[in-house]
Amino acid sequence: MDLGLTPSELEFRDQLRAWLKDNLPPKMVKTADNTTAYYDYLKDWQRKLYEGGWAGISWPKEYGGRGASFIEQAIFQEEMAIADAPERMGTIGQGLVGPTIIAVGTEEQKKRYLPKILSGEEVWCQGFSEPNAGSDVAGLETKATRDGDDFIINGQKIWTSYAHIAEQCLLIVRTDPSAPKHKGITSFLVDMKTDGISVRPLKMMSGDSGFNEMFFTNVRVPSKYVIGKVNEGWGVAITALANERANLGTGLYVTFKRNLDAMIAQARKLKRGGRPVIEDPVVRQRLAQAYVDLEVLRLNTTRSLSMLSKTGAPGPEGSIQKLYWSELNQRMAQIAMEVLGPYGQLSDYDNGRWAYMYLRSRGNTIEAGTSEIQRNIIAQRVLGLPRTY
Amino acid sequence: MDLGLTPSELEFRDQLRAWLKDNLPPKMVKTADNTTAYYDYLKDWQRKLYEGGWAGISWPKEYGGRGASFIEQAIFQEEMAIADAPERMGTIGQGLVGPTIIAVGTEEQKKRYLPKILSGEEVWCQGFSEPNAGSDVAGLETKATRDGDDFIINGQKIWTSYAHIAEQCLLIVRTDPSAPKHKGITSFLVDMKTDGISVRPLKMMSGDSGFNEMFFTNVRVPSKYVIGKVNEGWGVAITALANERANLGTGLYVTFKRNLDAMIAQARKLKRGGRPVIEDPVVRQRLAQAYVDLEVLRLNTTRSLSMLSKTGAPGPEGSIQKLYWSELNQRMAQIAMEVLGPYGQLSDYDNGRWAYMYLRSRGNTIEAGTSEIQRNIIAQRVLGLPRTY
Amino acid sequence: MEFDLSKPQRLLQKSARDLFTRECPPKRVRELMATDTAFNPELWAAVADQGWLGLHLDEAAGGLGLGTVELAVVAEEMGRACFPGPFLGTVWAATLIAEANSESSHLEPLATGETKGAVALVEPDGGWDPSDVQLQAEAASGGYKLSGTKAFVLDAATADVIVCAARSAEGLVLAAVPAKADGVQITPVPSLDATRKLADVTLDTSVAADDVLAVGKAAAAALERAGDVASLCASADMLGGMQWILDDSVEYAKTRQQFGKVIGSFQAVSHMCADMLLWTESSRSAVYFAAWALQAEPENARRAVAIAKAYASDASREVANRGVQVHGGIGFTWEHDLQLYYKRSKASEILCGDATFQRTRLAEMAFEA
Amino acid sequence: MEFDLSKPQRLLQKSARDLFTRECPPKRVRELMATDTAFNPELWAAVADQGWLGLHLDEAAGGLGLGTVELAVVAEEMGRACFPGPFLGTVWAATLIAEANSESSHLEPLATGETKGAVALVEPDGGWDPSDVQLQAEAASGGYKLSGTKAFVLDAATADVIVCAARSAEGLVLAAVPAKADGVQITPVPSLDATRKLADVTLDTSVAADDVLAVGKAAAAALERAGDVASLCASADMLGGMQWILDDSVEYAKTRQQFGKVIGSFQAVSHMCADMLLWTESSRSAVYFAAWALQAEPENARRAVAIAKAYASDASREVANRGVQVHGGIGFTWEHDLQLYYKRSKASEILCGDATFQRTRLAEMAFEA
Repeated sequence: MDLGLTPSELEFRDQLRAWLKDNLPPKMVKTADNTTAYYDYLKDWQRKLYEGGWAGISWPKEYGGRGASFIEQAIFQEEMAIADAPERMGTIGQGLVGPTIIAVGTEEQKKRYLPKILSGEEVWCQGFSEPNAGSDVAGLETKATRDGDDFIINGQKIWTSYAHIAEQCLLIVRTDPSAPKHKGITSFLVDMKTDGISVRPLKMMSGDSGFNEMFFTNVRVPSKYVIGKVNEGWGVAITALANERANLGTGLYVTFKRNLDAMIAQARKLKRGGRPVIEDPVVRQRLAQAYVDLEVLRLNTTRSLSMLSKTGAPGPEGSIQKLYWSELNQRMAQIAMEVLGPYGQLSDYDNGRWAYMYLRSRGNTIEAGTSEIQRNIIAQRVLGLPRTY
Repeated sequence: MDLGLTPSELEFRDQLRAWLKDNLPPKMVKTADNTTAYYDYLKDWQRKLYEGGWAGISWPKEYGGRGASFIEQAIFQEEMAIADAPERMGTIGQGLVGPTIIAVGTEEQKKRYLPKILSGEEVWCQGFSEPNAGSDVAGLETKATRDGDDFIINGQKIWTSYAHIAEQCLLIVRTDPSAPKHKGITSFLVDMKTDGISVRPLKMMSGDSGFNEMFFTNVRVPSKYVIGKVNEGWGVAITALANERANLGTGLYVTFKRNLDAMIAQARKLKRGGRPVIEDPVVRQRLAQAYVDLEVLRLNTTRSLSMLSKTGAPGPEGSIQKLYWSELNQRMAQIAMEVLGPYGQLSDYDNGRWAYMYLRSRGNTIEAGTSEIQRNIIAQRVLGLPRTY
Repeated sequence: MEFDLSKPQRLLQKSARDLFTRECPPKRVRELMATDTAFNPELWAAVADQGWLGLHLDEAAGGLGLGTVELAVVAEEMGRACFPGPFLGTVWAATLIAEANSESSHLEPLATGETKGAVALVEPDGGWDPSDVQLQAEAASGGYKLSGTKAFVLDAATADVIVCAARSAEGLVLAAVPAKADGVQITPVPSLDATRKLADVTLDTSVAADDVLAVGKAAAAALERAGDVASLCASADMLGGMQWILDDSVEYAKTRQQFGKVIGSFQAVSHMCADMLLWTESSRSAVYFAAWALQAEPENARRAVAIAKAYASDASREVANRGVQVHGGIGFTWEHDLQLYYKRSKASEILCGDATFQRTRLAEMAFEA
Repeated sequence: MEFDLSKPQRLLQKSARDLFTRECPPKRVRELMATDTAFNPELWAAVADQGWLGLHLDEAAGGLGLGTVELAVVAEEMGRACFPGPFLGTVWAATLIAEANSESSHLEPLATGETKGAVALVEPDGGWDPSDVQLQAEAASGGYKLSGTKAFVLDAATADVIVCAARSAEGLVLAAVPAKADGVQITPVPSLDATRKLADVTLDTSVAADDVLAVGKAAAAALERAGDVASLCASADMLGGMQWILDDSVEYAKTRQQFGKVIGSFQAVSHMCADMLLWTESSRSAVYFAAWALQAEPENARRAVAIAKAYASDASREVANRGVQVHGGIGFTWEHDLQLYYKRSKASEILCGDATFQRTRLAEMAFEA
């Protein structure tokens, strides 16, 4: 075990630090009201990273990545945290679709899609869930029928993050209704400008619209946009979901650490009963608990990237990360409320970030697979316990 | 809603107080080492209660009870708490077997058994669980076969509290192996001195032997000891279990309150880092949490007795009480450890009561139906959700 | 002894539930949420006509002369309906005036719903304890001059009269300040729960002798006692919310299908529902007892109320969290009514002091030798 | 960078596991538990022969010259085997001496296992922080006279030498006190974990100049640093215990049948196992990082150790609790080995300060501006 950096890793880090020093944008905090401006901000930052050669650290060079190791990817994230850099743009494209295309896409698909993911030019969404297929993703009903060399898609998707701003969609649909549930599914890479796709933002309880409903009415997609093989798309979906679980959390340490620091700053600033909140031993315990849990998140993430650099592909252990970060963020939101007291509920206080965080975090244990689904995966695929559903 | 007492309830209370003033024994705390002496202490106390007319408050007078209401039973428990009286003796007999005999026993059985339960003369145990029938009680394998007017019982029971000191046993066995699981079971009232019964104490992790294994080898029991009807014993078991859940917790407020008071006294006495532990705001929060939860236990219990006085028979809501008190006692044991710091682990400190409580409480969410079984009952029978097992 | 609602209390419960079902469906709640005040004159009149704004106050003061149990019954139903508007502010203010000076001319209009009220207690650096009050009250021409800022004042934006707690050389001062008086500035502050509005109140105003309700120990005692009634209402409101969330979640678990079964047939879901029931029913025991103690056992009332508020504050947060989880994505949308209860639950948790605050008080009451 | 055991570290892990499987099966653990000291000369020799008592100490001091990662690897395996006897007390004492005065003649015998040690830090009214040390040290004839009582001293009953922390006019004093010295009274105190024994130590004894290891800041620094090593060992021990409990519970969930199915096919059980895995693996990340930081990044070590001890203390309690619940009745019996791990887990949680203590320290380290 050696958490120290090799000379080349050190060089990587130093280069990155130097680059960040010159290129880091001013800070911006996401709230319920500034969604669009915030996306633009992240998009600009992504382009800057790409142009500087700092996008897709572990992706192949020929597709716009840096061709470095997963370790360097971990270093990258650590440095982003230290520099208090903006969170990652295009979670779906970078975390889920890209790795899936790298794993199972054709050469043509890799060349066509990967660089634009890294440059931020194309934002992706993921058309998996449906109204009657939430936790039971494979229960999907959206259909594609053959028409010559094309497929005609009809149906409805829901909970598609970024669909309202996305250029592309990784879509799974049923192509053989007579086959068993998991055997008649095909995956597509679909241009969101294709005729017949409409998107309706779904307002969340937090007031913003991160999720969408998507409706497909006779959407014609040529077969060259199939990824993987026809009727074997469930395997593609599994790859995508495994990458989602493994990757969604990795960039979050940056965001969470920033939140904790801001919570500590609030505790220093606010008084209750005339005394600074930070001096309250009960609050200190809670903040320290968040601090411990957050450092363990960092270590878990680094450790799993170190493992990934050996195995190459993310496994069911990603469910541990997903379970961990989603429940941690909810605990942190609750601790923020305890720090802030009555200020926590105010929609305008500190740009509304705390009230927003409290509400938004509630979705964490639902999106990208509920905590119950993650526990199912851990029990079944990591521990070898029988299926329970 | 009126939690005030009626004149006759007030009279009951005042009589009880006067009696307690003259009859309360000196205190004794249960530890891992004084099991036998402690039972004798409780047995003496039970006899005193019986002779004073204070046993079986809500049981019919003709069988040695007081013939009073469930409300008076609640008042009785409240007064026992106020007086810091010993906990109830013979939980199984008073809480489970007695109410079952009252509900489904013959007149002869009532006359024979009930008074001796109340006087403490006969301690009861409950032969339900088996090595392969724990949570799945109806999966029992102990068999009884007809031999003229007798039954011959063979098999093994486990987790039978008090079996090592009990005079009588409420036993359930399989009398029709060909019938569906729940249809071939018969309940018996069995004298523990009958030939062929042997008892082996099961040492618990806490070091004492509250539970036992019971072995039945050709045990001959005349059919007059059947309670309920042959092959309809599962209904008797259900009645017994419902009473167990409803009654097991009611007397516990006394014990728990005494523990909390002792914890507060410890927090006052012990110092950590030179300061009395009671001044530590983190510990105060935890103690106050126990205080709140404990008062809610008292209120839940009183409320459910008040309901019972209308319905007459305990329902599945008893599972709420069981779930509540068992998890509360574990939380309190944990809080005790936080109050005591390193002293908590010492087997001799304060007569070893805290180390014992910490270990013993761990069994609370297993005995008398695990928390998982209680949640099943609540979900299925109170909330009307489907069966999940 | 009967630890259950009496027949008349059941009738009151039913008529409240019927009225809110009829007059205050979620659609109306949402319309009012979107306004600045969450106030609707017809809805207000419907409640005032029932006498529910003075339910527990003496008939001489314009009330119905019933008890705090009846008040809790109505407050629970309001929670179950997410009833919008200044009910709690008005009841709190009326109770405080009744406790501090029942002769005050402000009392009857509040008790009958003719006017609306608010209580200005907490300050920007303060807490929910009366001892935290620092807003300056200087004796002037028989009355007091008040100057300073109050924060998180519930229902101030709709109030006709604001009962303000201040500190003078003589100790605590309680003053009835007309909202339109010179030197009173009310600034709405938007918050999670849009059904009941908060505001900052800045004061630089003179209060006439008549409007000084109480000073010193009498003021402190009235503040405690009225605070207990307000805490009870907040707890009962949470109880009603928990019941709604539980019912709705169980219903959803019985109908929503995944993997070819209703989700309630998975233990992960059904056991969550069982825990929700435990928290809800335990809260009910605590809230009903506190309601009864306030009217029948004043010596135990503070403790009983603190227990109810502590327990229900934690329980209601957990029930609301589990409710969203049982629903999955749909429970996280703006369209689903669960969000109304989720947010109101958080506001009630904070109001009058959260569980940590209550436990701190209880430790003082229960642990000192 | 590699966040995983290296090949030699894996080999060490395997040889430790093999040795304990062979030499220290549960039957032997139970035999030793029942003795006054939990000490067995052959078992001790087996470990000493491997050099594991001085694993991380310099070769000059009789050690193997390996790092704290290797120490953690062995400590984890000891936890997994409930290894009885004075390993931790001896390692702690040797580390403390090495830090305070590596020239001391007491060091080498401890590092080679020729003698056994203990550290007397906590006092009856004190805590785990060196600043709590109050035991009196009075300068006398070049050395010190120590008087007072130490409590909860791990492995004192078997110790040949007890390193005692005391307070003098010159600040903290660290002294190596022979257990058999005049005026040293060791009173065993039975506790939950019978695999590692505690004792009270009463001192009224003189320490010669040679046995004074350090005074003032040097003493405080050595105490901190050796305390971190002891905390690491306790955390690694808990990690090994968690792994055993997890493995055993999962195995049981796969075989035990109820209602015609293995109990692992019920979500209530399988989700408990999933949580146990999460806690165990997260503890592993924290413990391995702390082990590495102690040898490679001294400036981050204290923080990393406090994080590991805080996280593992809470996690190990939860894992142990869930382990019993998964097993049901059988897991609550004396016969089942789970009880050994359950009790040892609690003792390790307390040792060197529980999670609350660690969080208090971390707040000081991390939150001050």
